[in-house]
Amino acid sequence: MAETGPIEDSLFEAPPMAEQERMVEAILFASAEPVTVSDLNARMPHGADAAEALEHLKKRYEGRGVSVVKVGDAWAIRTAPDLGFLMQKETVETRKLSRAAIETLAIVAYHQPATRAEIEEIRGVSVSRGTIDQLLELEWIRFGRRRMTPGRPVTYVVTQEFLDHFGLENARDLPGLKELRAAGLLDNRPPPGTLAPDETGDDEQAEMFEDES
Amino acid sequence: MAETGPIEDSLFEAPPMAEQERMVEAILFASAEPVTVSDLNARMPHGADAAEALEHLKKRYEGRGVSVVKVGDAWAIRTAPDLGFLMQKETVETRKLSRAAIETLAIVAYHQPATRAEIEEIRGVSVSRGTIDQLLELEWIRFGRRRMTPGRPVTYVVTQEFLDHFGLENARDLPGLKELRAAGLLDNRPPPGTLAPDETGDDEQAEMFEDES
Amino acid sequence: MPDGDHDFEAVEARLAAEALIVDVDGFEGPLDLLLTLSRTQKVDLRKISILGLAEQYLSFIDRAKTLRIELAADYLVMAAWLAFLKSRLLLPPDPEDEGPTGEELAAHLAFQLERLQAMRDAAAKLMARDQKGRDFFVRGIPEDVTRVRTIRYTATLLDLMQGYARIRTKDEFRPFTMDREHVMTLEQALERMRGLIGYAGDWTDLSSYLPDGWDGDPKRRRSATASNFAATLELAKNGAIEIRQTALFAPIQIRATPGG
Repeated sequence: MAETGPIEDSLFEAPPMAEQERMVEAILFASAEPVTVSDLNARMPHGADAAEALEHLKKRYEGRGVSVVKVGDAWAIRTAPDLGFLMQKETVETRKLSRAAIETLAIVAYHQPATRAEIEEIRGVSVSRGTIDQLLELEWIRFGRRRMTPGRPVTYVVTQEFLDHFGLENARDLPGLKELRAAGLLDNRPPPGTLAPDETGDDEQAEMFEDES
Repeated sequence: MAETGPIEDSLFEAPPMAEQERMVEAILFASAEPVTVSDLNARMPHGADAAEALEHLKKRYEGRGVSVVKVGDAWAIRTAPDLGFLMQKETVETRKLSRAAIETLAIVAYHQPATRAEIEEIRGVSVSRGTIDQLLELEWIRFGRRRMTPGRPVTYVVTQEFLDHFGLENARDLPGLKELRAAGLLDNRPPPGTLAPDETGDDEQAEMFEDES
Repeated sequence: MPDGDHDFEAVEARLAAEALIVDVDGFEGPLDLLLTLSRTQKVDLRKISILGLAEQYLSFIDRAKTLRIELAADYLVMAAWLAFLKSRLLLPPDPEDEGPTGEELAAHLAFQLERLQAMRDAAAKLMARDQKGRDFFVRGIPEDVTRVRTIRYTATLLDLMQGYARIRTKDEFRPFTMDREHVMTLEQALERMRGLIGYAGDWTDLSSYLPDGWDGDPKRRRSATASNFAATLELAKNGAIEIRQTALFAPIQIRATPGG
């Protein structure tokens, strides 16, 4: 374990906050992917408080050409969206998503964790294998916990990459989520005459969104 | 890509310098390569002065965690040199000590001070230089006094570090054979590889090669 | 919908339906089609007339049939269900029937339509957000984190003690594995038994077959007994002898197979 100079010093005293802010700045600039607070702390000298340094850094970059953004429990630096027009060179041509894929993505995002059957129930049509595969490949959705109902179906949830791609701090910030929930449109309402739904569905969803915080 | 107001205006009038600075910042951040001043000017609205904006940006980043640096005749944002250590991630991998090393260490611990010849006699096979070196490097053994016999061979003894690692006050606290047996710590059967001396030799060789990896 | 505008709206709906039929492939299932049809009602989805919608859908299906357009099975299933729903909505409820009422079924269909519409709107809002790689960008020159790998070797006190014990007791183990003097091999026993078995017409204890000099020292007796037993099993397998044991742990007895 080659504990180098600065690190050894820090065993006794954390560097000043201004210095910690510089460190967080350097690490975030160096990474294209969001970096979690625990990763930051692990890379910074002992005793450093990345969370606090991040708050300072975020303020510092307000209104600048790049900004410090929160993605789930991680942080990243991204260019300001209003300057996107300067980046034609960097623009990534994404494969155009089918309507089925976009709707499936929205259903997973708003109803997560969502089973395939639930997606099909909402869209009124079967979900093709390719649609799910495409979203998995984009790393916008991933497998969640299996539902504790007969057949233990797999569930899908959205990923950090999804949040990052759409500039969301967490899944609770999805546009219109509150209104949809208030209107009961995210309820798992079974067709009349069928058995009661698995009650866990809603609970799990609530948990899911809490987890994201 | 919404071509918003300010850009259209800029066809006639350059954006304010603060805005130009933001633009340079965003472009330098997002570009995969250092960007020349003429490239910057080409990408920014007409009338913009990238060189001046760069100067402002460079000043702004002075003393920060990243800095605006000139690379050839182009510009880029780079980690501040003093924070380079943050770009290293130390991973500690834990490996089991090889059997040859454990046995050698055990002999030193039980028989210290022990010469290499004594270790070999007890183990019944020759001890590779690498095994001794590894134990020296781990600071679990060190050189003791030379034996006052012909050739004045070096001896090995265990270190304080060794005692700390194995939670011993003193090497004499190591249990004897009888106690080991009473405690059920003796294998009832010789492990494979100890059957014939030549086999052990092979074994050690194999371990030596593992050491190399 | 028996009001004055009815005819006009019906005509408009019919025209819309004609257009719909032409690109029936464009629909993502019956619910999608229903949602599109419901737009012709020009009301809030919450106030939609499900009965009217059912009629629209059924006439759509009829038209498709007359135009000999192949419809996927799920469209027809939906048509059958809507026909059933329509009858439920129109006929007085049967007190005997415990199933859901027509109103409940209609309410659920309305909920499904509203929910699908809501998800579509949400999807549109989502896609309208600033997107990475289109509106905002990541670091163009990420600096790789170089990994400095440190290997830490570990050993426990137990490893150490067992290692030492292993070396120091090597000699004690030698006789068991190395000393051929005290071992009777299966081959030896088999050869010997083959010679003796011809004389065993009556049941005889297996233990009596131990060769001289192998029944005293426990180590030698164990080895000889084990090999003898294995040899008798082999002989029994070949049909040369029979084996019996009258009770658990009773002496094992053997005899030559009569006439064998």
